[in-house]
Amino acid sequence: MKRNIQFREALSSALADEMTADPSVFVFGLDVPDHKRIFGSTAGLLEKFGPERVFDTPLSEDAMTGAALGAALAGLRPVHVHIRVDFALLGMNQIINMISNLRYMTGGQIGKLPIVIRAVIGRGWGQSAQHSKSLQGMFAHFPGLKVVMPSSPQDAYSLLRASIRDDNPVIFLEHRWLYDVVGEVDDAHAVPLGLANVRRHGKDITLVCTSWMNVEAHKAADLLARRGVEAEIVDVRSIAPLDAATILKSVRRTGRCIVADYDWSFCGFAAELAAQIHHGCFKELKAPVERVGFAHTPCPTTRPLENLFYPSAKTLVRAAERLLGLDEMDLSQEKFYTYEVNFKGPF
Amino acid sequence: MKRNIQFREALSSALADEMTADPSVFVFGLDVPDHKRIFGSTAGLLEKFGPERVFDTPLSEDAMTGAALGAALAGLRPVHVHIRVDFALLGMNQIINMISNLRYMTGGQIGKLPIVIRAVIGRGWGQSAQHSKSLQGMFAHFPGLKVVMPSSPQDAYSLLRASIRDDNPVIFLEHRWLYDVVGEVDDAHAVPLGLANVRRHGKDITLVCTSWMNVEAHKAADLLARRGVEAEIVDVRSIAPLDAATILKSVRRTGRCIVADYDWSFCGFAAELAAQIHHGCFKELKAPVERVGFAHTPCPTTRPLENLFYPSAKTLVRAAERLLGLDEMDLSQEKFYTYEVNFKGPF
Amino acid sequence: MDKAEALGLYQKLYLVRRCEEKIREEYFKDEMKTPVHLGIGGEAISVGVVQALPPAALTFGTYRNHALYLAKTDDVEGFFGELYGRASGRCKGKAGSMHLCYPERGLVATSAVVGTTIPVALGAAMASRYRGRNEVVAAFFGDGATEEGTFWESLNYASLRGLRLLLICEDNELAIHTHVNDRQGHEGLLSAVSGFRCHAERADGSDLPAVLEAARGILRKMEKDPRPGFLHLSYYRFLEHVGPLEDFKFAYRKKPEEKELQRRDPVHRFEQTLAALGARAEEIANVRSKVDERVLKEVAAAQKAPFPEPSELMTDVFV
Amino acid sequence: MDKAEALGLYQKLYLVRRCEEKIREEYFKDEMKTPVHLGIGGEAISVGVVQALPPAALTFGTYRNHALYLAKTDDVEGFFGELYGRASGRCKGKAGSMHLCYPERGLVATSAVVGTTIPVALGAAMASRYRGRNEVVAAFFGDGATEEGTFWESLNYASLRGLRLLLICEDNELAIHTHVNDRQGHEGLLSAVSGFRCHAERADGSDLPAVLEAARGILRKMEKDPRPGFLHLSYYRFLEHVGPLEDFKFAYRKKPEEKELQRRDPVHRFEQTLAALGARAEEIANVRSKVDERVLKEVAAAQKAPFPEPSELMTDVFV
Ligand SMILES: Cc1ncc(C[n+]2csc(CCOP(=O)(O)OP(=O)(O)O)c2C)c(N)n1
Ligand SMILES: Cc1ncc(C[n+]2csc(CCOP(=O)(O)OP(=O)(O)O)c2C)c(N)n1
Ligand SMILES: [Mg+2]
Ligand SMILES: [Mg+2]
Repeated sequence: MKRNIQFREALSSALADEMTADPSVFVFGLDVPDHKRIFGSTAGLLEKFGPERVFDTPLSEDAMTGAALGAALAGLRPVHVHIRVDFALLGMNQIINMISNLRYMTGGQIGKLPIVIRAVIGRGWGQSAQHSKSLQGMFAHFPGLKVVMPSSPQDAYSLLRASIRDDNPVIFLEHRWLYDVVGEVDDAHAVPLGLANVRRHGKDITLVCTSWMNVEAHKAADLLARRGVEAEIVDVRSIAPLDAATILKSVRRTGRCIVADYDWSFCGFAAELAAQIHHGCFKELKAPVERVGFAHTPCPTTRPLENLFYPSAKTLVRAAERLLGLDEMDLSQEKFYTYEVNFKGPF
Repeated sequence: MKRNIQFREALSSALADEMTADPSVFVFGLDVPDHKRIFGSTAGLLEKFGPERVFDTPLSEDAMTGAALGAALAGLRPVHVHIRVDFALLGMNQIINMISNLRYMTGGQIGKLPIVIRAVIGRGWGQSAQHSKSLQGMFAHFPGLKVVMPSSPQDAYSLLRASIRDDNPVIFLEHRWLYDVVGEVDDAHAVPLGLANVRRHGKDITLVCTSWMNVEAHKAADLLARRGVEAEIVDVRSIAPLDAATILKSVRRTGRCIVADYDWSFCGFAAELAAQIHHGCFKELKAPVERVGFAHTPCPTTRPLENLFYPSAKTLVRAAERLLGLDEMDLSQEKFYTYEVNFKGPF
Repeated sequence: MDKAEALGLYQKLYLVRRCEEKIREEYFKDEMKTPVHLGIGGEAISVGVVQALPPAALTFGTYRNHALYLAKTDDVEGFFGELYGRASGRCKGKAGSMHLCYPERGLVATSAVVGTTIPVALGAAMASRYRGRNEVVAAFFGDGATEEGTFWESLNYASLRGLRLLLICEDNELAIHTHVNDRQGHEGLLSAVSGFRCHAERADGSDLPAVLEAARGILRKMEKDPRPGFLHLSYYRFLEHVGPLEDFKFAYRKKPEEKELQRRDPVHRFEQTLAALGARAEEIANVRSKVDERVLKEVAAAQKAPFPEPSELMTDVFV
Repeated sequence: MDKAEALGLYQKLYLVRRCEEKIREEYFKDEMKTPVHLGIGGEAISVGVVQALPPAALTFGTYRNHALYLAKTDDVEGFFGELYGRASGRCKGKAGSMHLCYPERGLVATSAVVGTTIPVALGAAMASRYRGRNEVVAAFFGDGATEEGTFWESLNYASLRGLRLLLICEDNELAIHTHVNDRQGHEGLLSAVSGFRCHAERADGSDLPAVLEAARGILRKMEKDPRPGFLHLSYYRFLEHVGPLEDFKFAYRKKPEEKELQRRDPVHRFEQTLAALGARAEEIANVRSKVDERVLKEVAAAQKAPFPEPSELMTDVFV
């Protein structure tokens, strides 16, 4: 069945469909069953599956992360939700010292470790330094964790289903602004983990993007197209395992690349991408890979600084122009995406 | 005064000297004052400074990390010690959500945040997956943290003193095997944070190394020298802030580079180094930068697999040979560093 | 308490209320681009405990910090400047509502990650003890924070070392929309903490004199017998968890009767105390009008104040 | 307890002791390249509690897991294979001593990061409850683990939901070299946990019949009234924290008198129980010699077993 739905509904549908298909799937975490339903992404679940399968927790992220592991070891398929990925840092000991290692440490005696940790990232309403981290590179650094970042309703739906079905731990990171995005979702369309997606074809430059940066990249590509530059957009989607082949193939053709990761670049996933692309396209690259990411500061609250902190379509256009040796085009009349248009406070 | 001392004594001397110089410096953490004294690195302190300045804690890493922050906010200069960096993951919320952010979040109202978190990394006696992480790239990813990795007794001494004097949070990572290394330490020789160190000069290839990999690199350079290859070794020392200039200068000259970071490479500090070197030496590089690091698995316990997990001088020689287009030299008669030579169990 | 002291306290209490009511009025103009966790109903806790604390006591709080900020610092200008994200904000707009602080005036830090300032306050108490003083340090937090392991770790360590750490639990029975009965597996916080070597007291947090008395009482005990103190203060959260609105329409709670609402309103309650102490209507009105004026003035100033310079983005990361 | 049951228990108890004594004998050959946290003095705890638990009960433990591993799985071959890092090790040498486990026989996981398996056991208990069964799940841990916040978070949640999580605290009063008095700020664990809705019992962990009785007692209570149980069992750690040696020469503790050491030796103690139950010397000797033989055989087998193939490095990361 095909429907035009929001990203948030794609998430709740994926959860509902997996919970229907498999009684061992359950969803828990702070605020999961309240009336706000994690910005709508757990809507309908409580009514459909009841409080034994959709439940709240105390403020105890460390223990609840361990509990997800224990439930998985006992044969269930937990989906643990954090309304902000920053709170998952309280569960780091469990995520890194236990979840990522355990199968290996037992010599594979533990056959499956199906745990999904869903977490919201991205801008809101002055989120500040403590509610704005992304952490994909941090998680992907550790062997034993898969890391997924959908950027369209279809991917949100299909990749969340695939993550729940995966027998390995998966960190699933959802950008808050994407929740409002509407797109066609075909529930018969499966997307396996581990594949990048060429979202737009072009021959002049490759924009390798994660999460929200795909949206900015589309806007940037539209602008660049006006002056005849064809940008190709590769949505990484699966941070770990990484589909390097699709990315390298694109850059080998275009010879120019901007890596736009929704995070700090330093020691982040952007660094990994840049390193692999340089290594794999050593001969083909006409210029060094450029990285576009957060300013290397904690995230400020006040809007003017926040706007400088986050990269945008404009940042991408300017970086592409530099890479291509073009003058700066006039963007003064352009309307860029602003949060105010879609959303008013408080969160 | 110059002395030939072990790395462990360089650490305890640095602590003693800073504690003597400044009564606001104190050292605390699990096992800090017991008779083992964190492998000797806190030896003598309890006797000299008493239990108010050198003390143990309960098993409460989260609260103790927060307490270090609170003590710093109240004007002291805490040194918090973890006998394994893996345990610092229990304090991640404090380290990332509070310590790294706080000065920024207060708009600089907090003038100083002098906190040193010392942590031991590296191989031991079958340390397994839960006692073998390094985490420099993970910490360095977050703005607001400095990250330091000494590899010689002099650097252990000078950089620990500099870290304690620094008014910013510093993560200080010490490889367990380095503790036995003896070297001359001049207590008048200051090493500021933020500078890399060319430990060996060569013109054919640059080995950019962290921590223990410097030791392996020296052995590799000796071997390569036999066949006329002159390897330059750059010890990064300061992971954040990073002294890219020194590294780039070397690679621009040699045109070939291996990055040897004591960690997993994927989304790690090795990726950052490779990305920056490719970017900064785009014209001069004769071949792509190679990364040498841990196998991308959790760390196994049994020695034969552990030996495959960790990179060694041999790994470096082979990588250099590939980069230089040389045949593999015969290493079958070579004696490589093995832990057994210096150390018997249990930890 | 005499009338003069009471009028002084009322000035503080009403200032907090007025500031938050002003936020409610202004919020939908979308100029305060920061989430606001309003403390309406809980003002007496901060006002009372701060009054009882030694003025120099270091304090720590949460994202629901407006009352604490104003009670401790009396900095209305920096407060609104911060909410409006202006250069005149106490934290130059980098903090917003959730991280308001003023270390020079003893509000050292507040945090939007639940429970995280409790061990930080512990560290400040350790520092005082290190200097041979063992002064009181205060940490304010919600009932939800007691579910975090760090609360128990901090309580354990403060108890072990006999630190004068005052733990103030502002208990509204809610963590966002989840009732305490769905979160806590003990028979009440007082009994749960009482296994540790601490002092513990409970009081009605809607009643300023009761808060003051309980705080003074526990501080006296802590003075005599150096242990941490746990002060359990209940109150009613009038508004939604975050944002300027009421949210009685949602199923998670019911709107109490008007009389009950009045009973849980610390400003209303304290006005009755004032009357009982002989304060005249115009004395009270006089306090209010001065506060009203001050608040209006500072809001207007904040609205006109410049934003921080772009170069501010990169400052304050490192010293 | 009758003689037959007692001899069966003795076989287990002595097996644990013998295996660990064997490790001590062999350790300095440096062929077991894994840190060993020996449990000599504490064997009765695992043996007794495992005996009391339903055989299918899922259990979780720590790095000090030899007794639990052997009591729960009776897998001497996989045990020594693992310590010697061989392919015949239960975890193919990837675990070593600190992470020994055998999920198929109910020892689901052990961990070398203190406290970390407590919430994992909690999750297993949740899973059982999810399936409508609420079976007992057991977590073994040291006294130090109760200082970690995760212990309190787990206790709170198990109490809240009435889960049959049995928390077994193996209290040797030490965390490495630090005495409990320098770590815990309450008047004893039993009183500290009693604020939560759990059952709590204490017993002498050196005394196998006492352990058994306490474990059976608390399990009965948990059966009738579904709540978590906290079983506080004291014992004496005879050896250094990690490694095969005694360490009485260090100042942190004194060597007890010989008589006291005997009193704290669960094997010695239980031999007296056996005698009292009428077991003859040769019956006891018979159990021992069979165990001795088995241990010798398995150690020899492990020493000769091949190491895992190099290709094993990359397996078992993902399914
Ligand atoms: C560690 C952490 N987990 C989750 C959240 C999301 N969150 C914000 S406030 C809140 C409820 C806290 O309740 P309580 O401590 O009682 O404070 P109150 O809001 O009632 O003042 C939650 C769950 C958070 N900020 N930090
Ligand atoms: C989280 C964590 N912190 C520190 C350590 C280092 N460490 C290993 S064992 C131990 C003592 C634990 O004491 P206890 O829980 O009483 O267990 P016991 O060793 O006495 O059996 C410590 C501090 C660790 N492994 N994990
Ligand atoms: Mg609350
Ligand atoms: Mg112990």
